[in-house]
Amino acid sequence: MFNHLLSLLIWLPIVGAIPVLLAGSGRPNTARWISLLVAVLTFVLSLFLLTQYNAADSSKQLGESYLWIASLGVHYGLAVDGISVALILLTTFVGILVIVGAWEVIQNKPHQYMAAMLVLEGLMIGVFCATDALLFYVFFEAMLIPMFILIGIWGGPRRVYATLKFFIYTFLGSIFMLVGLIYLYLKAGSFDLATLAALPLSMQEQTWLFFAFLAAFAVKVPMVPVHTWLPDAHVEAPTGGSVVLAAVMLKIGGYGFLRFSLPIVPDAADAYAWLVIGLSLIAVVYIGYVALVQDDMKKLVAYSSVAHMGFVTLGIFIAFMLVRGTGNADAAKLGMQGAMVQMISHGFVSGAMFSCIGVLYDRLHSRQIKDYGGVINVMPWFGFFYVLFAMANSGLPGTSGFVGEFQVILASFQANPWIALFAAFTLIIGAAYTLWMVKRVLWGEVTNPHVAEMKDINGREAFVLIAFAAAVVALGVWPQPLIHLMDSSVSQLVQQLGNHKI
Amino acid sequence: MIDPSVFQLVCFYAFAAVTVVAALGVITLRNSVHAVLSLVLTFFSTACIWLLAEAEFLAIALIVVYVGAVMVLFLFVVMMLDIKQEHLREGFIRYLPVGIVVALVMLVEMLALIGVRTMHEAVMGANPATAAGLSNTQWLGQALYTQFLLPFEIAALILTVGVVAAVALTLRHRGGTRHQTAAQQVAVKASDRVRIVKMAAERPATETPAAPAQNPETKP
Amino acid sequence: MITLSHFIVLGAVLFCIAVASLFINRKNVIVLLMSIELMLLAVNINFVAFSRFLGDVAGQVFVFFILTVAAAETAIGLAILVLLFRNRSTINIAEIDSMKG
Amino acid sequence: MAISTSILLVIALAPLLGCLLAGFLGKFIGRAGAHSATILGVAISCALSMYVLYQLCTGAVPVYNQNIYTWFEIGKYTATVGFLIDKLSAMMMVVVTFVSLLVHIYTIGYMAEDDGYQRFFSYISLFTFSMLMLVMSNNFMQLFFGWEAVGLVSYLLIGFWFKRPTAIFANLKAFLVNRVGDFGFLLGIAAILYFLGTLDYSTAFANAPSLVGKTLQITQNHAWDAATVIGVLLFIGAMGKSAQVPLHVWLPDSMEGPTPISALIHAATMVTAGIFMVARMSPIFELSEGALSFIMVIGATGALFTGLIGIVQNDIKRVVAYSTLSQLGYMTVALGVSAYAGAVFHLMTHAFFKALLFLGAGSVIIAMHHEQDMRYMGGLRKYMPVTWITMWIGSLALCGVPFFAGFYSKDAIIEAVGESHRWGAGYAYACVLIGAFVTALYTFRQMYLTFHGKERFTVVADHGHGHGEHAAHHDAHHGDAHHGEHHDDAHHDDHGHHEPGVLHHAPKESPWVVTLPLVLLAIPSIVIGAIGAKSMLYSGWFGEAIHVNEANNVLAELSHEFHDWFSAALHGFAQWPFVLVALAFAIQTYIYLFNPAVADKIKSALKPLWTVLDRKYWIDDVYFAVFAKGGVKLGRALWKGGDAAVIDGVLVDGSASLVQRVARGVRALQSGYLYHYAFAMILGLILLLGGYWLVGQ
Repeated sequence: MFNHLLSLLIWLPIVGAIPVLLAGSGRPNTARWISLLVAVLTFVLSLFLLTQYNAADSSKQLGESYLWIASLGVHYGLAVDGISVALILLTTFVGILVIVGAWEVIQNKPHQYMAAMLVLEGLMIGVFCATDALLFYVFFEAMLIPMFILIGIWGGPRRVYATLKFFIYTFLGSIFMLVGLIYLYLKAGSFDLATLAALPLSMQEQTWLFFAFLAAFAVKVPMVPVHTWLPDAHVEAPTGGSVVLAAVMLKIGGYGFLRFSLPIVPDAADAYAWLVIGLSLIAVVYIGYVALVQDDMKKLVAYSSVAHMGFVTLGIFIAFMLVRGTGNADAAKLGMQGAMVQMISHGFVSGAMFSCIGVLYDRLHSRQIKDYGGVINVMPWFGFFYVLFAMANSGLPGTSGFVGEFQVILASFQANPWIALFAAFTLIIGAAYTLWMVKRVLWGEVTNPHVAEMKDINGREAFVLIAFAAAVVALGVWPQPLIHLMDSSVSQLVQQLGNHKI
Repeated sequence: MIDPSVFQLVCFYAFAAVTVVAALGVITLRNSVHAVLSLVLTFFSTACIWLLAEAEFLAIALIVVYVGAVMVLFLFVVMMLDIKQEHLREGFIRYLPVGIVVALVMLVEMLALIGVRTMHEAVMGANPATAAGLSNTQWLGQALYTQFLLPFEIAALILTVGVVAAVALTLRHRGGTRHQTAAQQVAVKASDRVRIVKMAAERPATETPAAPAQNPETKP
Repeated sequence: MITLSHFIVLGAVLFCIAVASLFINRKNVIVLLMSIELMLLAVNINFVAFSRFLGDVAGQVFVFFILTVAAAETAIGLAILVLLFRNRSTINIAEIDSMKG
Repeated sequence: MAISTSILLVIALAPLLGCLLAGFLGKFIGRAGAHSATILGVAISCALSMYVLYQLCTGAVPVYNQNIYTWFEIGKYTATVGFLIDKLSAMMMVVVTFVSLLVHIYTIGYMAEDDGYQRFFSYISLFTFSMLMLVMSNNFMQLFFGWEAVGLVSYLLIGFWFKRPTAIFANLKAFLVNRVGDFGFLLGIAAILYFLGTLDYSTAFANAPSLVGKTLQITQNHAWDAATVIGVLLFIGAMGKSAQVPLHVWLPDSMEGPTPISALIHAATMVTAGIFMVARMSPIFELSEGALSFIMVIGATGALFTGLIGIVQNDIKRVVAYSTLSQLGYMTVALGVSAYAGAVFHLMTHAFFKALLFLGAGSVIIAMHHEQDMRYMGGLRKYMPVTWITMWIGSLALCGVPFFAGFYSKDAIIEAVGESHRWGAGYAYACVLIGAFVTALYTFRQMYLTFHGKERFTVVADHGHGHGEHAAHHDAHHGDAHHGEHHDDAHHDDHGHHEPGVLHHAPKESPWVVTLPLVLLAIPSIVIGAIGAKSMLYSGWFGEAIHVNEANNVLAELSHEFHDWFSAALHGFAQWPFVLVALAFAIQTYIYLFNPAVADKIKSALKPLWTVLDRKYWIDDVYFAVFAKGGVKLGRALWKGGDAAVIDGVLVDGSASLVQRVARGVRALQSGYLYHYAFAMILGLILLLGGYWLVGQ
């Protein structure tokens, strides 16, 4: 079984979606239970990764490779390293929670919703496993389809605009990547990522390729100024869609930088690191201010996601300045690890925040902050979780939100104190927008009579929030296991950064 | 005695003239029925020209299939539909110059491209069918049933599809007609016919649910 | 002596007449359909002529197929025409612009 | 023999366990269960802390410095969770757990009728845990954890009565202002990692001398001294947490929280975390004259100017709050002149007497049925003698009257500043000296207004209102205009009283759970100074924990004059500070006991000055206008201008509408008429033929 563990992880949820669909709208509960079963099975399977994966070994493991398109030499190639394992676990973990979270919330065609979620989960795992660039691309693009459906069918009133924007934005970005990949294929005669990483390229070629990859992944992350699809998509998406989008899909952008920009075009990435770092800092400061004034909770959290993902790109690209500028490989590792931890942490925190907003939305059918106020009076347990996640969102030590930001700030100070200064600004602005929202939503007297009728969270919602809370606190109190899991892979990446290709 | 080649040439010119005149008639005649008949004439004289080219089978086929079937279909439709002719002739005069100019330009271009002058030299040689010791029909038939068997079958299929499509398109379902659907009658189940409803003999008195316990932490 | 050019010129003339018809009979679908028949005929003449002059059976085989397909096409075209007339009570193309972008 | 790791773990985790029990199982174990669990946890913690301190004092054990577990390890960078227990941290642990224990007990009485009883206990136990993590830490990461965690608890507790707009405004403000400090603090930690390559205290301090001569490149041709950068950045963190000017604005507002919290967090422990931190980092601060001067000037400014505001306050808790600000200023000045031991010593004595004053004020507030305005008090001494006496003890200690605890610490600070030759020391000396006078002014005013003079409240027997009506425990505040978004709501709190100064029962002494802590705090407020002065201030009691360069050691110079606690106190009567206190005592006694009308006359005579003080130098107003409103305005401008207009409007939707416009133009070609299409085809054919022809030519 373990020989094909990765394939199993990818295809179990996708194939599992078929019986869910077949269960049909007539038997929604059957569909729900089947999809939960599939999601749990996938999660349990993904736990085997921890035993099967040898964290001490930096090479890619659990590999599978079959010739897929013989005429192009495309392989169905899968393998994982520590970073992939962490992200796959995040995906399967969130996968269960979105199914549980949508249990009775989705009344319209629940079987299709669940099936879309499962397919999406499988495809996302595929992205994290693929070692063949074309396979990666296929998963990368295929992912858009279930997400498109999720937002387009179960979304809010402006879902058509949001889905189109989401689709066209991401699609436009990835087209550039495809062109880049084709160029690389013509040059190297293979789509294998390891081969591409070893391919010597001139600076001019690297520059073109770098911007092609940047277009694809910057949109996905998203980085300023191509972030505007995210708030719209989040606002219109159903809760589960938002959770998956924020928790896992955004990570694929960061992951793409690691798998493509860094090893394939290291010299161009180094030359343009200033650009990415600048954009990341703009994300932290500018988006922080923009988030401050949002009236819509989901939009606020969406903007805060952009700001937090700024730390991911900052952590990844600061590594160039450290390795090539100062030669401090350990600091580069610190920054890179910070970026990785931030990705995982943001998965939990933003997922939890969107779940919380979903809980509120299910009761009042509004996401406007002004419609709430004094929620703690009627929902004390909910209030506990909301404050916990808000604190994690504003980077309180002891929660996962702190770890990544801390490491990235420490690392960026090694490169340039000014970068650290702007990055650390998140401490103030992040707390400001998150807690101001908490203040307006949670505290105070109940002013809206509908709020007074709201019931505290039920067992199902409690399960979701407790699971997120456990992850957030565990990672915040003891991040070392996660860091150990990714350590050798990050070391190898950092080592690759130093290799000049010209 | 006339030289056969000259006779052929005369025949060709005659038939070609009829063809062209009839074709002009097709496009200019006011009455659609006349136009169709004119088209029939065009086909007929073309068939004759094909006979000059010793393509007997096709010539006959053109007359039998086209004139005999397709054109009749045309006529049938034209006569069946109650078409107001005047209306359809609007713009005839207005667009005539354009049509002529375009047609002439195209003709010139085509002729120039084909290189009519050089082709003038190509004289009809021996009939390949005769050279092979076959009639034209045999010659064609052999090719059709050997070399072109698959396209031939496909052509048959296309014809069938065409017929089915034509019928499907023009088929009219009239509302209000009552007819049986055998499939439904066969597929019926007992549960579709009788529904057994269980009901309580009397309804229990409804109780108001107890008010939920107040949470002390939230109470002001 | 009949040369290849005779046939080809005849074909070209027929084709151009059909083209002209597209302009002057722009409203009448029936005539338009007939124009298409004319065009096919013009092509067929060329095929037959080339087949004869080059001694290649393929040309005539092709004509055979064209005739087949044209027959099917005419049948469907006329069916559409009937349908059109039934629904719109006209075959005036000027009134049919549902393909408008 | 060494300090046992398990004891330390129990010390840290016992309050956390109590917190979790009270917080999550609060409903299940009930009120008694909640307070028993938490008090037991803190009591265990307190007893063990005292044991650890005892062990250290007797010299039975060496300094404990061990890691518990690795938080992260990346290359050469590691962050651990561990404990460093020397006398400095042990003393802090005792102070924290002792005051916390008393506050826990006091809370039983104070919060008796509050719905959030269990929640409150949970919070204060969580606070105790966080504060212990802060002081016991042996590395910067854990320090930052504790640092932020106490901030979180402070946030939760200030907003404990979350229905009150002023409370939830104050807690947001407190958290954000603290975050400004933490911003600097985090950068300071990053700078330490950059220059010293470690987050561990002992390694960092051992490497600290290597900072000398190092610089941080700020611009191309500009560099700052490394030690100064680190020092200033770390101190910015202390400015936030310890409410130093100009980040002091949150502390007075934090009085929105229940009084036990004001005593525990906003007087005795959390706000002194900054002082503790600077003392802990003394090996680094000692390397930078610039940073120390900066600290001294900031502290001196706070000591004097926030004290002045205290004079005009009418809310009993706010007077104490401003006095806290002022005293924190004193501690900071002491840090600035390298008298770290003096600062820590004052921190300890202050913890006791200020907690006493706050709890006493709370006792008064209970008696007055949650009336906090001193203008409606007066003459309370006969109703509540225990509170009266203990508060006088606290006040005398605060004023630095000889023999009381405050004397030894405060006098040492003032003298140390006098001895210092650091840049700005003259200004600092003037500030702290005048500050002593100001301290006495507001302290005696408060005591007289509250306990002496005529009763300015009336008791109306009204049996229509049961006591339960007043159960809504809201420490409403009066006499202080609030500059928040809820400016107008500030006085709309639902309140036991609708008319100020009208009570339905006569005030009476508080129950024993309230007075016991007062008495227990009064004792150290008297004696701890005499006991600790010689050893802690002048004998290098802290050992390696505090490092002072020989040239900066002002306390060592003072130690020549100090012989024993008794003669020092006698000597103190002849010193300037005491003269000033006595003068203030005379003035206030005259005004408030004999001629109350003078107060109003002075007030109207000095109207402009009074306004300046009443408006708190307009600092709050400026901050609110610039940072809060300005931030929102900037955010809105960026959102509407940047995101909505430029990115979405021009680039995203703009490109879409461009395509749309082009398409609309092209759409005209698609007329839908067959003959148009046919014409297009023919045209194309003609062009194609023509093209071939031309090419063929």
